[in-house]
Amino acid sequence: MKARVHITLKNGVLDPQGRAIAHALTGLGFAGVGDVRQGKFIELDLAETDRSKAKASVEAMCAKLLANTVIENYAIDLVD
Amino acid sequence: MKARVHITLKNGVLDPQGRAIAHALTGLGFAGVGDVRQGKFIELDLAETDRSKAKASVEAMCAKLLANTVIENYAIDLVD
Amino acid sequence: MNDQAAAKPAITPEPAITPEIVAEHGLTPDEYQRVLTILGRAPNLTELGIFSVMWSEHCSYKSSRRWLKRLPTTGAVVIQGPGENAGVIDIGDGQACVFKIESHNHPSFIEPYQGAATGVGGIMRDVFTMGARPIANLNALRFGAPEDPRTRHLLAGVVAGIGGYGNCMGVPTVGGETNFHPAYNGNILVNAMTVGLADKDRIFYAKAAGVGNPVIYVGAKTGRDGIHGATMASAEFRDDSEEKRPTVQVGDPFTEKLLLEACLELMATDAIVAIQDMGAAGLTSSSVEMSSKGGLGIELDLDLVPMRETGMTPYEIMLSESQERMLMVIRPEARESARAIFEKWELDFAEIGRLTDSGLLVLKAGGRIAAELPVAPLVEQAPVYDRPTEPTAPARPLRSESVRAIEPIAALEKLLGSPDLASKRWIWEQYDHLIMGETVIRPGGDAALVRIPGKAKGLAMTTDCTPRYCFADPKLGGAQAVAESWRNLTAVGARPLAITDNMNFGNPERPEIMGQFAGCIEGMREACLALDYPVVSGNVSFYNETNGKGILPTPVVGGVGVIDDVDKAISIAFKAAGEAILVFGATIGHLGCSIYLRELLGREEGAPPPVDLAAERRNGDFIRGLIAAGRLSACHDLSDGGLLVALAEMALAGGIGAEIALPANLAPHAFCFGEDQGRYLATMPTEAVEAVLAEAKLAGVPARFLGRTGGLALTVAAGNTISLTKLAAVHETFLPRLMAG
Amino acid sequence: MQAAVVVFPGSNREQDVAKALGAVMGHAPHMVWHRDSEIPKVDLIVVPGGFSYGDYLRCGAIAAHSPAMREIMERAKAGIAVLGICNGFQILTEAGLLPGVLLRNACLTFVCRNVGLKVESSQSLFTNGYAAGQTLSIPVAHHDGNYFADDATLDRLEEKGQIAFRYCAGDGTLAEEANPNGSARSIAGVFNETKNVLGLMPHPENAVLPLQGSVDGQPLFRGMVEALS
Ligand SMILES: Nc1ncnc2c1ncn2[C@@H]1O[C@H](COP(=O)(O)OP(=O)(O)O)[C@@H](O)[C@H]1O
Ligand SMILES: [Mg+2]
Repeated sequence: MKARVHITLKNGVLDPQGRAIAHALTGLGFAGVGDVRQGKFIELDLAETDRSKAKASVEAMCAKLLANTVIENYAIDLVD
Repeated sequence: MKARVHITLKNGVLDPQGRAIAHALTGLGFAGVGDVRQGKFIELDLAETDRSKAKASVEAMCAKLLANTVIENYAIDLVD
Repeated sequence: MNDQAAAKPAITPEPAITPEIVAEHGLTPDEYQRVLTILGRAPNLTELGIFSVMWSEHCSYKSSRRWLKRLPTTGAVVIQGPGENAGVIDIGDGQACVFKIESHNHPSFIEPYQGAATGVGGIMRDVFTMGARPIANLNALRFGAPEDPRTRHLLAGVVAGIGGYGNCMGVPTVGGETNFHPAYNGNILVNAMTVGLADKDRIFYAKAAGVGNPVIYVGAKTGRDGIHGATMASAEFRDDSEEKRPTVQVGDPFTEKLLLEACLELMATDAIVAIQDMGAAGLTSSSVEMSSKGGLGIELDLDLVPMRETGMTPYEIMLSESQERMLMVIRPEARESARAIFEKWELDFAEIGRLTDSGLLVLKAGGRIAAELPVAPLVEQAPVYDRPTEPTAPARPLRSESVRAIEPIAALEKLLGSPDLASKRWIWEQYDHLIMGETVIRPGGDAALVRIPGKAKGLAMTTDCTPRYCFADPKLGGAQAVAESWRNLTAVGARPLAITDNMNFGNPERPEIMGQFAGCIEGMREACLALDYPVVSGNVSFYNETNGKGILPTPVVGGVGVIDDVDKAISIAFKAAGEAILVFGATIGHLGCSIYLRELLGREEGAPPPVDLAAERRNGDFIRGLIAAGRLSACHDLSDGGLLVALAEMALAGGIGAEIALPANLAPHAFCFGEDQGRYLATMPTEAVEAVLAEAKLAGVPARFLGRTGGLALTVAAGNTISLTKLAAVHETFLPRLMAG
Repeated sequence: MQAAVVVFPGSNREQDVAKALGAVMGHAPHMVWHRDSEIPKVDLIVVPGGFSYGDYLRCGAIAAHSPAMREIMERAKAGIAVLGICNGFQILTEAGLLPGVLLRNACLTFVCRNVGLKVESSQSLFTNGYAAGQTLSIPVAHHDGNYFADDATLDRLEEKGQIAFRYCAGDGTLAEEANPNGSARSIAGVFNETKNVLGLMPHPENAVLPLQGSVDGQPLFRGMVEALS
């Protein structure tokens, strides 16, 4: 099964990257661009077929490696 | 309205980060991790309220700046 | 003043101050009493927050001040000693070198990448605040045991963070040191040093002047970053503090690069009266520092502060540690020209207040007074503690007979691959150490050497400390740290000028820790005096302690020296085959506290090698003379690991082997791995040896012929040999293997 | 000969290259701030190394859309020489002036060290100071130098002699270990089809003085100045 993980900065954590993008878009003439936040999108192929087991192990992956839980949140969807 | 953009590497484009993640996960003892791909997830606040107009302008942002279409695909969802 | 304060009390509604709130702000009941006396009333929360950060260990140096006074801070080259954002020394030709070291230990343990990155950003701001362009960065790192599960993650993050920030700023990171020891498992050390260059007559200070002059905020916007960072850096870790994490500061090196260029552009004009970066305790310490130094009052309208988040309270605005911000006082007529410069660099520029003659810090928000505090007492009446000290018990000297002998080559092979002696290439290749194009001696040797643009002369720089010596004998260890940095500068041919220091210790409320601190300071004092090597800046980091277990006392010394002609400088690398190898300084084979003892025999004991400052100076001055006269081809000071380790490093650096003989009067392992101080290894053409030995004798500098360079192997006392290929493999594998997991 | 160095917010090797160029030209190049879409009439435009716009989003992506870049594209099409070094190379690829892209280094870490470089072609105004096949020692200092293009593109580049430099071992042989960032076919620098645009990751501007440990970057600047004077 496949796991799709979204990793985003916690609220209030500075996102220089997002700010630079917003600034650049405005510079390119796109009007009305407000706040921009950039996160990561990670897709994993898993051998695991049991949904709940897969969920648990991806949870662990996020906590251990994929996300920096000090400043980032993560969200997991499973697709089979 | 809000736009959520997923930017992913095209097939065949090598993904050093994705590969490193897969390797690290296996090293951490997670079994059955296959291919891993890392992409970007960008959230934009837009002043635009008209769906189709918003869609069109985000399309243009992706083509022009947010994605490098030589190696990347993009997908756009709008949420209001 | 108190009456005034009473007349218009702060009226922004905020929770009443309870003993719990006071405690949460790290103020003792006595300290709070002092606040009440100063104000003649109870503070509101914002005012309490301001007191708590200004009186935190980090900002007030309340436990260390009394001891820091002992350090020699004056000398012929000193333009500005401790007390400003960074130290300033005269390097001739109308130029000044501005440098300082700063710790970011706790933040780096919590979030290694951002903690280290913002540490580098902070120290660079300290240096360019004074009008200097940063020309080099260094860093001193201490991690826990390599096998500790956290070490790899912390090391990877810290190195990436230092590189990520410094590389983007375009400042070369040219040196540092990295050690591992279980004592740092729960408290790593990340000390960052920046060296900058300025015109002697264009140094900028924080002293505010000119009642009515505008107070200008420039740089990044203010968010809720790292609120209470300053108080955090002053509180001992408990395991759960990994849980209740404060908002971590995130660094934006891109914005800092713009801030650097904008500030230097403005500093080329005469717009600036005073300038102060917003570091720990951001707007609070910068505004208080500027006004107190100028003996003036300051009035800020917090509604004018550029904000990144909505609904921030005065408390949050004053305590935010958002990065890449500066506070300036400028001449009113320069307003528009100054604004234009910051707008060109796409940075915020906001006039948020003015200087007053009231002697008060007055904060307005929403048309009300959010805080009103007398500036002078806030600074001058900050608590100062004379904490009880308990001297470290003298270590029992260790008889070298009691130290098992291991065949030198076999021992060398193990030592060169051990954590502290293994190559740190994996680290410094992640730092851009070549940008600016002036790096003459790169990382991997003794001191780094950076040429001064457009001149023949260069600045040598190094960071050094041997914590295991400091633990066994704080006074000796303090002296040794200063002496080793002096020696590293000398080994490349530079004249050591001055130091900056970063005192990393445990909980100062424990007498034995204060004893270590006092001891190290005394030792540093003696060495600085003996070597004419004053302290011009520094930083203290206490509470590096988890669950009552402190780190090894780690007084890191950052030394800076000058060489008149960089073409005369020499590196550690062997340059040619068939050259003579000499050792200068007395070798008696002192193995107490040695790496040999720890790494090969698992023993951390004995007294550290004695430091004879007179000999140190004699030997160093002699070596420097030889280098200046172009009579040496390579030189390396002897430190961790001793003679054979240094010889191997020289051979590996030059890709040329060597053969040396062992003396009859000393046990091989003592001769090869003893850590006697004040020594150098050097190479020279054979013809030169006789004269050099004679001159050394005259100068009272012990010197002895060891052997010759040549071949592709290291050979000790005919027979025992190892190929450079094999040595290089051992030397270069440790870190890459550790980091690959 | 006249040259311009275009400075973006976050550029940081503009002085290094200005010094290296100035030394051979005998006078300093124009330093052009990115917002001035007016670039003076020059024979060579340099896009220097650094972290333009913090390397945010993708290295070079944001700078590639600045007014200055639009002007540079015009000049390049008109045959003016354009040199992109490191971040400059990334910007030129993002702008479509050069084929391929530069991905994160295969090792994932920033790499700063002298590398071996093999000169693939001396037939250009940039490389005429070298002999084809010559090996050089030049520093790299980047996080994203992993050159990537599809095989068809790579084949075409090879056929048309558009590969300027390859990473190599000291003896000139191409080897995995000698490739610091995982670049496809060890490619370190490429020309556009008309060879008036060169992009490369290594920093010849940091290898022009003896004190820098190598002067192998010298011929590049000397060659350019001779060709363009
Ligand atoms: N964290 C670091 N950053 C940059 N360079 C480092 C770091 N750690 C070690 N080095 C470099 O590795 C070399 C060896 O360090 P060290 O053993 O401390 O030298 P010494 O014993 O002469 O003080 C030095 O050139 C030093 O600059
Ligand atoms: Mg040394």
